[in-house]
Amino acid sequence: MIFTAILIPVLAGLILLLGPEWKNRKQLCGFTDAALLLSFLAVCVALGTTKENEAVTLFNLTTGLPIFFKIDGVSRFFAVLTGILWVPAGIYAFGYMEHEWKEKRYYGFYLLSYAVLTGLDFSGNLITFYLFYESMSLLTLPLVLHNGSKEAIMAGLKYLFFSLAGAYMVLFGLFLLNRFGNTLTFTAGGVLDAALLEGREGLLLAGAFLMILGFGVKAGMFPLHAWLPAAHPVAPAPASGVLSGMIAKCGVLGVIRTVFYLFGADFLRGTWVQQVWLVLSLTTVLLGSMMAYREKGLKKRLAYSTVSQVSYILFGLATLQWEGFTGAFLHTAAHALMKCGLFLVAGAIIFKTGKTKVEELSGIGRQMPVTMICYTLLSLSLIGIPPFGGFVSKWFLGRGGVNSGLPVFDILGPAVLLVSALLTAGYLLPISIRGFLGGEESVVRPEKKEPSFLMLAPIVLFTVLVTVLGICPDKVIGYITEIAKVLIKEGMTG
Amino acid sequence: MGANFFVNYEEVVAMILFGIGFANLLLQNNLIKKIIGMNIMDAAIYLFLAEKGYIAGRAAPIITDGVQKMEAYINPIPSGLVLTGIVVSVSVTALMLSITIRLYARYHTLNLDEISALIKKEEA
Amino acid sequence: MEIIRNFPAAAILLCLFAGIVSSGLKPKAAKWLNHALIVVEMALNLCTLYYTAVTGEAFVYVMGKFPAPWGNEIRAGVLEALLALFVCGVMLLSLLGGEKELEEKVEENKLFLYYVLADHLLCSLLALIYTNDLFTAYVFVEINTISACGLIMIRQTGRTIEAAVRYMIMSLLGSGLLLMGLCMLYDLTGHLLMSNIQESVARLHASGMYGVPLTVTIGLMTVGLAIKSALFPFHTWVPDAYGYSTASSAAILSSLVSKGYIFLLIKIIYRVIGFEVFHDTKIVNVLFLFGLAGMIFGSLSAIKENNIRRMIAFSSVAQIGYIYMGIGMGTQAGMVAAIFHIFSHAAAKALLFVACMGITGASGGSVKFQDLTGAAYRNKLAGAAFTAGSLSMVGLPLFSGFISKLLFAQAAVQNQGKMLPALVVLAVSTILNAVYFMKTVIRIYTPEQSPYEGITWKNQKLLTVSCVLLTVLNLHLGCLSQSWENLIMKGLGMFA
Amino acid sequence: MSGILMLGAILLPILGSIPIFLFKWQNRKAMRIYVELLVCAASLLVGYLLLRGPSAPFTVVTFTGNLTVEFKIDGLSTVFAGMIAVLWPFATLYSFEYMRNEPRERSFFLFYTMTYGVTLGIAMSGNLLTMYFFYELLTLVTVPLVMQTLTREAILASRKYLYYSLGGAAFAFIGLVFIIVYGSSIDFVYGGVLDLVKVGSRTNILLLIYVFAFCGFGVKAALCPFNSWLPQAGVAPTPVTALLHAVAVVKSGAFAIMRLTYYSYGTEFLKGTWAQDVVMTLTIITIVYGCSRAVKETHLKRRLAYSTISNLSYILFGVSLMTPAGLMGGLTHMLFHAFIKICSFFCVGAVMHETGRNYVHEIDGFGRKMPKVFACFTVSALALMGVPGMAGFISKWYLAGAAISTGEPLACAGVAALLISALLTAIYMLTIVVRAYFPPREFDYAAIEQVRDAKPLMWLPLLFFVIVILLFGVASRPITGFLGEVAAGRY
Repeated sequence: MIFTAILIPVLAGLILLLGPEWKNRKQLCGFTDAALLLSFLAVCVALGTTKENEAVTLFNLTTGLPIFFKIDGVSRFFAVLTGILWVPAGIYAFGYMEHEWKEKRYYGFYLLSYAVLTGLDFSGNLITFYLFYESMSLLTLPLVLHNGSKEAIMAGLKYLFFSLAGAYMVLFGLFLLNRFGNTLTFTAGGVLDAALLEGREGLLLAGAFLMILGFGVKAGMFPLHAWLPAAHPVAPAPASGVLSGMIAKCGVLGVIRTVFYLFGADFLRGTWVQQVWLVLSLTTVLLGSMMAYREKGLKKRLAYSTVSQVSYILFGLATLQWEGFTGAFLHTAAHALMKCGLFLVAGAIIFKTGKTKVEELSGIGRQMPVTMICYTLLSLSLIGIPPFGGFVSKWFLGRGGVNSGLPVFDILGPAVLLVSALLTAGYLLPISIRGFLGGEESVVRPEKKEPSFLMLAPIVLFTVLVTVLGICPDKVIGYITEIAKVLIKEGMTG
Repeated sequence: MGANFFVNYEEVVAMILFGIGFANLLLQNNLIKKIIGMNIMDAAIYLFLAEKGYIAGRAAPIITDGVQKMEAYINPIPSGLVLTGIVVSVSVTALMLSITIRLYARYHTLNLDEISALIKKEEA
Repeated sequence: MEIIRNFPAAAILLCLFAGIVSSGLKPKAAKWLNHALIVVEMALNLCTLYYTAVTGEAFVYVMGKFPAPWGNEIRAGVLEALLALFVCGVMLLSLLGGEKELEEKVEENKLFLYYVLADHLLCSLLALIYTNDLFTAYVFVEINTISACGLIMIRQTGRTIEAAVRYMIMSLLGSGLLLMGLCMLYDLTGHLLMSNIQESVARLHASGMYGVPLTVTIGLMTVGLAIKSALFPFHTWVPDAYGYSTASSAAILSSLVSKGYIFLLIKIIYRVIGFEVFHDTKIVNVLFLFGLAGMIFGSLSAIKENNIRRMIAFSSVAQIGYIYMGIGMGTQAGMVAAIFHIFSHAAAKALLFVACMGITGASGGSVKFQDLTGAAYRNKLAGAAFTAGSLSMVGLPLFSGFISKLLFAQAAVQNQGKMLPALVVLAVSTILNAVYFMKTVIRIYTPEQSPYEGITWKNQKLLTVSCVLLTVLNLHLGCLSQSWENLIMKGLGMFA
Repeated sequence: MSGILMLGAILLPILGSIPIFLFKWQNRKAMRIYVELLVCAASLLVGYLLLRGPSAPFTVVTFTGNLTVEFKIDGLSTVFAGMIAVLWPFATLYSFEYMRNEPRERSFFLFYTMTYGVTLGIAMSGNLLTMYFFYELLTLVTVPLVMQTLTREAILASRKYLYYSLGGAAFAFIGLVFIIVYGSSIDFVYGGVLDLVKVGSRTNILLLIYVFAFCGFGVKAALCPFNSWLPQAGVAPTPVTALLHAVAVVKSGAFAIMRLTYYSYGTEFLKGTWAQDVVMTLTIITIVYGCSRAVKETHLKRRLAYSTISNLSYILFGVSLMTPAGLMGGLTHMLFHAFIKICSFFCVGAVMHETGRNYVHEIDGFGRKMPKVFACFTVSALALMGVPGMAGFISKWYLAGAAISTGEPLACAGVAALLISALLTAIYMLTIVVRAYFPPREFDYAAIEQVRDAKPLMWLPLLFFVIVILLFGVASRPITGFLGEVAAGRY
């Protein structure tokens, strides 16, 4: 079933890419929509029918290198999240892509990307994960450079090469693990073989660090974050939405798999790797916020915000503590929804008014009231104000930091998070304020420019989901705690 | 050393002459002087040989009054070698001179460097 | 079979008489006499070779019935006979190859002189090879010089005469030193026959007397012969002498005459001084160093040269360097390599000079590189032969050059102290060789519209024969070197 | 019997090529059919020989003493000869189309076919001397191919190629002599033939000579700093660049080094010495250097040539690990890189042949106009980068695995170099792909209206290579298993 779930979007995507031009745009959208929904359905069925940790082997690359899938808690979480993001963003694209060129190509790659993401979520071992991870970089490239401007192509290449650089760092770790681990299959608690490891801890730690750094590239972690503010803004808005919302999280998924399923949290706890990782993530949190604060372009500001926010997640993971871990997962979900929603809003503004700069947006709230209300709510969530999803996740992240028992970081971490939250408010809210209150003298009777239903519905959906996540997070927290129990033995007192 | 030096003064002279001849042959630019140098060099060798062949107090190995002991005569072979050498030297000298004449007839100079320069000019 | 013992002496005398007779003959007759003579010589030497190889020991022929230590002797072993045979063969092929050029370029009334000189040259070479008497060797060295000088200036242009003068001057310096050396040696030992000198030298060396004079003597003779065989840095006369004379002269001079002197030196080392004594004087090290220097600088000069003939001449300087490096190795293996290289280089260099004539002939007689472009298409045979010669020089497998290189390297490996410099210089020199020879080959194989007419093999039958046979000789030395090596080893064994 | 057959397989292309030159061939088609038949016949013969398995040594000539010309088939020869035998017929098909409008076709096919025989000779050599002999011969028969166009550039390139190759051989020669003197024989024996009694205390000098010989053979394998001939030799027609300068000639260098290291000197002797460090450092430098130059280069063929430089050093890096696993990694990469690089070269060649465009910036939008060619190019690019599922990944996997198993810091640095190089590979290959498929928005397709896709003779070989690349990528176990056996000396 997993295989089918991947195959459906692949086939649909290939039909679109290799097939002739579609005369009727409606049919094209309908086909894509059907394929997306069908794929999501297949994923859900696969989740329902496949047993936990049952391996579905595809083939062997070479001796000892099987490509296989299996489903565990983390896969479920990410698979569902991917679907929730991918389908609405696809629907949004039907509205948005009307003014773009080469729609067929976009949908084709969009579907293919969905397929590789599904594959990524279900990967049962590191080599399968690596295979889909690299395919993801390659297949999302056309989404980034879609509009074909010089800038977009350059940004696309930058994205590609940074991603590949990250992937190759991962590969180094992969080589090491192949030598010093029992297996490459994701196993809760790690695969390292103590006997083989004897005396080579330093090398292994370096490998682990490289892998974290490598996956961190996708997650926009300092110092390899430069591609993100370049690539996310130039892509079409729905693509930016899923890039920030989901692709960046794939880096996070990679880090989770590396740390908790290959090396094991115990191996890294208290080592220099953890320290450096914490420092890097906190630096990124602060740096991203500050850059976002200074940035004038709306989408670019959101991109920098992504840099900052994804590192919240990394910080949570880096604490290697169950509360931080829970916070990280929550923030993964919440940020995915929020940031995707925000990008869709930005897309809607561009689509309707063509305005891309922050200072041009005075009075926009009166032209697009529903859109901007959603924007405001999503912003509040991102800042971390109750009762939205962002608050819950940051609460856990903060607690994770405080209770981590790490010297310095137990104070510094939460402090940085707070400062960054302040900055977040600083760069998001003025837009709302000026949107609703400013610009009176210029427009006397603002004409309504609300986007079409197709575009508005996903935005509203994300807003609602974030709110729901904020109001009743217990189910999700419980689910995550189950996962954390297995992975993190220490500090599970609460 | 010093004593030997004066005892063997003929050899010393021969060597000095050889050096003079050698240097002339090598370093002189004038063809005729070169040939003269060569002759000096050869003559030095003949001197050396002749000196070696002569043993004071002995006679030439020409038998006039019956066979005497070998100790009575000098060694005749060096003299033979000198004669042969002279023949060789003469022929070589003749050859060199004839070439020199040819060159002089063509280029009106005996200086080898000048001749070379003239030849280069001629070809260009 | 006993009659064969007379053959070496007969061979020398026959040449002498043929030369004298030729001086009264018409050019054509002189030519035929010369060729016939060489064929007869080959037969004589072949018999000698066969005889010595079968009996397994060298024999001595006493001239004029005076017994040693007073008389004059000829001594023939395997190596001498082999070299004599080889010299005759290469000489014949060189003369055949260059015959057309001779007839075109040499004045009609002087052509017969060429063959007279060639006869005398052969005579002196054979004498140098066979003689057992140092002073005889000196005399024939001079005869050799004079005939070679004549061969150089047979075409009377300014260049050739100048080259002849320079050649003469250097030769005279060399023979002067040689003569001085052997006079002193005579003074020290009281003998002129090689075998007797060796005994005395061995005694002197054992007693430790006259150490310095002995070294000086050896030095004088070595330097003298080194000058005559154009060891770097005494090579200044080479490019002119080989570069401007006729092709067959150049071929004979570079592949035979200089080798005659080297062979004499080897004989002096083995039969006059004694290998151990020579080795103890450290002169080997000097030879080794100059050999290495020659290998590099000869090639470097060749690379800079814009005249194909002079380039080949400089290449000879480099190759002579190889031989001296082998001698300078101071081991039996090095000596074998050096002697093999005498053969291999003679075969290749003669081929190169003859083929070069074919190439320049198809380029309006020009020796400048820019005129040679595409010459191999205008004269296919000469082009192919030149390529074969070049490959042999560069040391490609199948060709003789490869085997010499192999022997040199093997000898070097067995010599601890000299291994690294020898190997590195060998490799570098191979690269340099490749640079200038392959540059030429590529140039002659680069097609170009040319004003010069092509030459087919029908217009140059003799050249064809010569090229083909010399190429075969090269390949033979390259592919079936085992028997040659065995003969050389055997011959060296007879020296002692 | 198999001895005669081996000799026959080597001589068939060499001697069979002579009629190409002797006859005037009024009918071009007849000549092509003759060439193809000749090549196929030789390939079939080789295939038959290889399937029969290892053979006893067969001595042809004895030079002097124990120096003989000898052929035999063992594991390593099987890999190399098999690779050559598969690639040659396809490349020949491609070159028919490519050489259609080029002058001097006859001389091209003459040397092209001859090279086949000579390369087979290298593959089947039974001892170091024979290999050296064919190695030198290879230089000679390939020089005319580089010179083919006879432009000034081509002549300069061929000269440089010649000097470098012969120079390299001169140093390799020293290694040969040392094996003659210090080895128990000159035959290829897995594990080496050095006679340690003879060596005695001269270890260091032998190691130095090994480094010399490594660099000497490394000239053909374009080891830095002896690599500058390879990009320059790209002036040759594409079939030559692709088959010879990406596969036959350069891999002969790598093959020779394998022989030298594993079959003559022996890894026992070399492992853990300074010589190993030196050669490994050289290969690591080359890996990174080649890639960085490729990124800077804008001429398509030269870019690929630099890529070749880097990839060849992957092989050499594997070899320099001095373990069976390392040799296996090297062999795997030798085999897979051959297919990948010949595929990418042929794609580029097709572009140059059809449109005459040579530079990266000239191929905007070609992806649509030449879909087959660029689909193949994309596959080869991904394979070269080492995307899993393609052949390139497998070989890198084994190389890196072998390097890490040694546990040496330098080997780990080598792995890092592999990865850096993979990134650079992505940069120089994917920029081409991106340009071809995603031209800038304002790009005018009318400008490349007349561009046509390659003809069947050109893209059929491409298709074959792509299938092989994918096949090796997903189902490599039989072949890697075999290579593992070979590398362990068990075949």
